[in-house]
Amino acid sequence: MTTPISLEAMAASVPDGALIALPPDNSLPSVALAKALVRRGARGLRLLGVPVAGFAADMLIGAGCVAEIETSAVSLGEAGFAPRFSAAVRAGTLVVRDCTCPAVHTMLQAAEKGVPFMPLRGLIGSDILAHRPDWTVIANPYADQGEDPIVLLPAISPDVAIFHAAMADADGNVWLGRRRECATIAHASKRALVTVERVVEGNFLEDERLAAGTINATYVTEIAIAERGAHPVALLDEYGTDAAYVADYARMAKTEAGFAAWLEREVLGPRAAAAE
Amino acid sequence: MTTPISLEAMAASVPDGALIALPPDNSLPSVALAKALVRRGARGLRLLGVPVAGFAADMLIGAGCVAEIETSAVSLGEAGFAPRFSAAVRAGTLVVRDCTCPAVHTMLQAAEKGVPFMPLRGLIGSDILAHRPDWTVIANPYADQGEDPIVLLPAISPDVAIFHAAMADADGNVWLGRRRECATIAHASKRALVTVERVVEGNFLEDERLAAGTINATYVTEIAIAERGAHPVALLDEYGTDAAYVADYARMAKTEAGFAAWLEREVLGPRAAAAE
Amino acid sequence: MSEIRPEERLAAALARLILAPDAPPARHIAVGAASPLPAAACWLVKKQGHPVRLSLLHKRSGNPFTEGTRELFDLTGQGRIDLFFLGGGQIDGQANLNLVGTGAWPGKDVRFPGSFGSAFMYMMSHRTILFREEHSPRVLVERVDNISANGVNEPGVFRRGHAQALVTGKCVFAFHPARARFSLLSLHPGETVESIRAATGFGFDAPDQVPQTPDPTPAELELLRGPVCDEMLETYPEFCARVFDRKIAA
Amino acid sequence: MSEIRPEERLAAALARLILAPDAPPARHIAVGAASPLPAAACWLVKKQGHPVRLSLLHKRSGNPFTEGTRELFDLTGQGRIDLFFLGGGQIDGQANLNLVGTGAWPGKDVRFPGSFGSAFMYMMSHRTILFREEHSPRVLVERVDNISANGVNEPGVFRRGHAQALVTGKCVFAFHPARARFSLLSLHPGETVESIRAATGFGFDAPDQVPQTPDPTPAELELLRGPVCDEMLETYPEFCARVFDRKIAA
Repeated sequence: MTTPISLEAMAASVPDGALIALPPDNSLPSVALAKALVRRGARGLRLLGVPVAGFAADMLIGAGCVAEIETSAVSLGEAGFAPRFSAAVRAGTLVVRDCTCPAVHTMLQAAEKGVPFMPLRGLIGSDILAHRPDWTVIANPYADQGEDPIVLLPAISPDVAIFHAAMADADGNVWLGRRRECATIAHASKRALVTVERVVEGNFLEDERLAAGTINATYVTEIAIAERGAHPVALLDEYGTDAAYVADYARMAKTEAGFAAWLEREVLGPRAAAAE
Repeated sequence: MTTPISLEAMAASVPDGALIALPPDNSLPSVALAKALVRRGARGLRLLGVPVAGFAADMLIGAGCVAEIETSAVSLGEAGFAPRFSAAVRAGTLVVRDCTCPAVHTMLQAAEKGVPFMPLRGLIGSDILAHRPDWTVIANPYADQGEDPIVLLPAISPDVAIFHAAMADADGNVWLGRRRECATIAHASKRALVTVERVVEGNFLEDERLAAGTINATYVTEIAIAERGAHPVALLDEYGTDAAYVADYARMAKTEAGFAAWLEREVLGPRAAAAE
Repeated sequence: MSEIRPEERLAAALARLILAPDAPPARHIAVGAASPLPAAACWLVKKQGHPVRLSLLHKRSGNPFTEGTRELFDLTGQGRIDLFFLGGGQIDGQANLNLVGTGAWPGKDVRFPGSFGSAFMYMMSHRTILFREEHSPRVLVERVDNISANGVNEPGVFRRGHAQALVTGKCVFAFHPARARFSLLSLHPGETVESIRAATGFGFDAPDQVPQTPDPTPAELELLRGPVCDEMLETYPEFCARVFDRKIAA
Repeated sequence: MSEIRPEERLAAALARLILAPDAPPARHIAVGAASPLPAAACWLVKKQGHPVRLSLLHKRSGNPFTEGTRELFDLTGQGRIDLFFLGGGQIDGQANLNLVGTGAWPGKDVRFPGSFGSAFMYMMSHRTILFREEHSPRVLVERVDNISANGVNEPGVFRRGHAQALVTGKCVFAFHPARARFSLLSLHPGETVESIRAATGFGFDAPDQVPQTPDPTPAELELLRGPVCDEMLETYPEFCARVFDRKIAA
């Protein structure tokens, strides 16, 4: 049985410097917890975009919370390039470890299986590989002929998985439907901090309709209730993307001053705090 | 849009000698299709138990349909040892490739990812490994120190995946809830033949409650309707195990004559055919 | 029929490449790029009655994947994706793609969003159609600053497919993996081989006679403006409003 | 309290091993063996108020896994399974397990069902309790005919845990991985070191004084016959009827 904690207590439990895995904007990021991390003044975070990063990552970078990011892309989708990410790359204040989507999934799946590495096809000839001294190319021992070089990727086990789910049950299981990359992230990570819209009675694992979209409580370290916790990102069939909110962010965050004003209004200021 | 075919047409589409992946008795085997394969007189089949084999495999072995089996176990569960499997091992008429559960999953996951191999911990020191010349031990290239030997398992891509699902929709997607090993089997296999209790309107992928337990039609080659198609095995929350039926099988199949009588009564005879 | 819009010509050109008889069959196409034109081309092929499965990664409802985003890459690894579309901030004469950025790694000059799955999809799909509307020496360069996904590989490296073609706002190039070079396939109205050379940073081959990229047929236009637009309205409302003058009913 | 059944003693002995203060904590236990006794022991620990998570693989409803059976092995690979139970058709003095069969590989003499996940679980769980009610030279052998899962490994092989103990119908052995040997921990009523030696095919160490396996306490018996039985009725009806004289209400 898991008792929900507050969003601020959850943010406080994430240490500076932690390696944090975040799903992308189409797969249930906890923007609410990202805002709480900005409020607590987190520093030196290392982000892993699974497999890409979006709104929450750009905000955390802009707020100075992030030292490193490993991801296949940072993008605001329809709203364009991620402005604070781009500025940080230009300024050289952010360590960027470029990746490619299936490599992120593969490194997490290796951790999920408890193996030190997993192979992946492709990648050979890309500068991504050339810039990853932690990736290895070996000769495929099962090759029909020749060397057949193939990339081995190391397992990655994030310190903290952070995502938003539709609901938790009385036993601490969380339900997020088909967004199963969040399950892989939770399996691979040392801790999983999950915000939810609501906590409901019963046990999702007893319900055949819900079980397949459920992450077992065994992987869930803490739950916090955050209504509309994915906003401005969509949550399954519960609410859509707030494109105007993202576009407004993209516009304001083009400059450091504009971003600071946005942060004050939406995250730090008294009006923002009251809205949480 | 997939139009269901008949069970007998589905059985006819499985060629002699095919490598067939079957889920175990707790995970939606299509016993109905296995019986149809017996009726069509299939020969030389190679079975893969994912990760173990049960009632359907024992029946297929007894009926002379099977040349080889790769599995982590063959068992009738509460009803004890699998009698026709045991007899075939004793008689030396069956090639048995012993495996261990996570190795079966890993070999299928390698095929699912399109990589030629995947590593797995454990296994070193077991005679299973000693009897698998197709498994390789390498030094872990990511070892902190020493050789750190680790097993590499080759990808396995069955010719046909066979399982039973609760339902199919109008677009040919099938739903089987949390029994996701069937999804992995389907992803890894060249063809997937799925029997279902019923076909319903709509599209499961449009329903957030059902999507997570759905296998996309892109992996489903053919669908056949087989009511109570898992019987005597349980189907999710729809029907339970028919323990008396399995116990009766276990008793009769102890001898070749008893098995032949059972087969005549339950699979081949006019009464059996009428019941399908 | 009203005037043909450039986007309609591009969609029809892409559709013809999808159906090219000398290419392997496109039974399952995944469309992940943000540009709506490849999606329009795929819908056009489907509405023409060809039995093709479309996995549209930008579709808001009815996401086809139930293993999360991993499933697209697994599907492609399995060899089930016959055709994919890619673009790039820079594309060079050997069909290398740069989605990372210009200047020193990882894009110290202008940073693009990132490579997404290109380093995998380009090698593991059976074929890829490259699409970039902007045709300029800034985009089509002699050599990309950074390679997100490479156009060709050394012999002995497992690779399932290559670029089939590159479609731009000015022309269609075919790509020849064996010699790692583009050749001019057709010119959009108003373009010449010389105008293309002037706008292109990389060298390419051109036959003596380069045909014009055909107009969409009336049947194609009818499909594009009707049933294709119907399918695209939810995902690409701005595109449908601009190109087809259609808006979602309030 | 009525007479103590042998099964009750075994369940209590298993529960004490689960809680052994010198063993790593059992926060998450998976029970996959067909025998109901390890399940009863786990429920006893839980009903005593210890915060333990049980994943019961034979539970008909509410299967804890949503990735199919793969998830148990992934969980164990992640190091999240603190304790597992294994048995075997043969168990030898180095804690090797044979679940394959006797005679030549793969069990030409008597074929058992097979190794299941033992070759992985035995090495990747933090600890394993071996359980086999039959205590005879046929089962407890000097050297197993075939090794499904090995008791110890060469140095340098990654292994997370070993057998903690072997519980039989006659006694409890402790296992010492460093010297790959069992020692006698306690004797069930009526047994002596000599009777154990006579019934055991492998050599083992024994201290000068071997204590008796304690009786279950009245509190343990009350829990076993009440709330533990309640939890087990659905999955193990025959066991509950035989040991606790309890049947599912019609």
